[in-house]
Amino acid sequence: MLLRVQNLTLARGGLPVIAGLSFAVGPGQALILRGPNGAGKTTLLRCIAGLQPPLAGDISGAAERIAYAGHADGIKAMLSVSENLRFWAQVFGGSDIAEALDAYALHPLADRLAGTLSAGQKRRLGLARLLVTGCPVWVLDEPTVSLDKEAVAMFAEAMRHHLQAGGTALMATHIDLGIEAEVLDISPFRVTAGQRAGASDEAFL
Amino acid sequence: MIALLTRDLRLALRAGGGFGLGLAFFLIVTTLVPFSVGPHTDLLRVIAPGILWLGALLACLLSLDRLLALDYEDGTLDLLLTAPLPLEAAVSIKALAHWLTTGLPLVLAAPVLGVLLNLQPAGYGWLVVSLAFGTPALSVIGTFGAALTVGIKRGGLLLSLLVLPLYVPTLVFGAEVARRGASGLDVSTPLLMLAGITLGVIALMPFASAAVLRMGLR
Amino acid sequence: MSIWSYANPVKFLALSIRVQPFLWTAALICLATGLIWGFFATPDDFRQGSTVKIIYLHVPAALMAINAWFMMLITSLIWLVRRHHVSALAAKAAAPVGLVMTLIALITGAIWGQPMWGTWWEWDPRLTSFLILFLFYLGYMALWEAIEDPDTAADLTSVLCLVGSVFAVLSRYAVQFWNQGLHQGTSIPVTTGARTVSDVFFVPLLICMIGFGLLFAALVLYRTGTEIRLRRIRALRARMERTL
Amino acid sequence: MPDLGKYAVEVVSAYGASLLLLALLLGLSLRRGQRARAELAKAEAEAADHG
Repeated sequence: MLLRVQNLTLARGGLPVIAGLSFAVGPGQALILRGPNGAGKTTLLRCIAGLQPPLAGDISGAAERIAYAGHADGIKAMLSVSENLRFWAQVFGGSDIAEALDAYALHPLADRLAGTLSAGQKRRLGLARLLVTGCPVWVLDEPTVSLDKEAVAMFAEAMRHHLQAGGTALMATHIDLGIEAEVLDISPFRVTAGQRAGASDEAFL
Repeated sequence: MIALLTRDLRLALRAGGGFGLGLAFFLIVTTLVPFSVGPHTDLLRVIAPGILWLGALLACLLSLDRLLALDYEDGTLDLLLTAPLPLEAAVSIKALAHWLTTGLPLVLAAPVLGVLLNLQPAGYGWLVVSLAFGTPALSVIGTFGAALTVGIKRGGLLLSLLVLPLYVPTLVFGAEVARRGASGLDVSTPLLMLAGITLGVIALMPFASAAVLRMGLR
Repeated sequence: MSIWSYANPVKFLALSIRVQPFLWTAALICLATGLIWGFFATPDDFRQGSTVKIIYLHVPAALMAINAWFMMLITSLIWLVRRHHVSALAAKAAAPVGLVMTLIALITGAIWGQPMWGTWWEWDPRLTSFLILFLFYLGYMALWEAIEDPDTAADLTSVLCLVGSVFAVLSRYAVQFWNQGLHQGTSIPVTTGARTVSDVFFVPLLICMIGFGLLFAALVLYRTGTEIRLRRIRALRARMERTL
Repeated sequence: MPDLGKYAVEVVSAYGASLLLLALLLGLSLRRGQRARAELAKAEAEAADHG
């Protein structure tokens, strides 16, 4: 099913950030969002993941099918790697975590407490969580932060696998993952000073 | 849903999970009472039900602000919001986990501490019953307070200020049941009111807590 | 031109500037006449002596304390349903006024009861429920200050106001049950309407009530104007930062 | 001044406390209002320059 966004208008902290954004991502496709910091990439991804309502416009094909990965990856330090993964697998209805452990070579760390992992290992665990959710649409915010070279390769491999299986991916990232994906620069959709987009602060201007 | 409950219980029981915190606080508060009001057992006997109820209430309050704040800080709340699990259910599970790890131990420990305060023999049964009926309401109302203050730095004090007025009905009826039970009077009316409030709170509060969480995380 | 057009903050500000002079003068006149008439020209009560004169402050303040919370409940609902900033800011503006009204009701109630009850504070159900209302006001105002984003603050405080109202009523009956109460019968029971206060006291009391009501309206209107101005400053600054 | 009898202290203190509280509320509200108006004028001036 298609993830389609039409004429989306977004606000952050009471001021409009993005207006009139439209795009669509089909099964097996990946879309990389580019744009300067503060252009609203995170706001956009949170909105599509359903964490934040848009000011205007609509999003279709997202309900209950999105696995979101933000800056914080929801890992509990006092639980072991496998306990963390099993928890998220059960919350999303699945139960098999072996495949996710393989994809990110986490087997040796399976019983270690997540608190003892390095930033890179914890990030790999966060990405492994995506595999256990079984959601076809991945919405990722800077997934490759604090990953070393071969971890990035693992992520690219998992991404390729996900796309071949008919999955969709929408992510904000600066590095080139070496997978063919369209690129969308959201700068042209930024709201200029005078432009009104119905955000709450405008009621006072 | 069960996954969330088992995870929360496992987290609470693990080292540093704060399982014994509420219990220890309850013990300390109860032992401090005779130091503050004097060791006259007849005085203690009169105020024992009220003190035990107040101690249990404060112990519940103490362990609330870590309830949602930890999940907020490490991003779990955001991810739960995108999960197929309805937020109302997640919030109820959180309250249940809080009750199991804090409320229930208080109910079991109360009679033991009743001995310290020279509680009348007739009072033990009704103390346990009133706490068993009342502490779930304390957990659910507390979860609402925690949801209100989840994004606020040092929200613990504000949480108490917001939640204590909401605890008044439960405290009044709960302590009344314990007090009447201790002096052998008829407890039916306050008990019914206490149970009514608790059931109403359990049924309705999660919707308010979930709405507040969605607004707060926006 | 439906009433909702005044939901636009800038338009509301203009309206409030026009209306306020009349409101303030009317409030002043009512308060002055009511209090002076009640204080100087009414006889003492045979039982309570001159303390009955405190009624002209206690009853209106108590009435306004409850109405203020009720007004905040309505405006919170309007904010949650129709997202009008003015109503959320009006609720925020009304809270301190309600707090002071509750405080006045508590102080005058305690002083008034002192000769009869023999103590400065008597855990009487009605006075106690005003104490609880005082805590609700405190919590409400603290929550407003604790949250940076104005919209989230408006949302959370609105929900707190709704939930708080339910618990305020619950506490009212819990406290009634908890202590049979020594408070004298309601002066003007809304339900039965039979006045326990003889006419000579009643007219100045009514004027005082209107005076307190007008004072409340004027104060809230003024404070809402201030809140709108503060939000406008914040919006202007935010927009300027964005264009730099 | 009416003869307030033996409760004069109570009545006067009740009126005094209440009027004091009202005056405080009024004063604080007015001061806060004035400050907001002044700051708004400044902000609008700055906005006009940048506009």
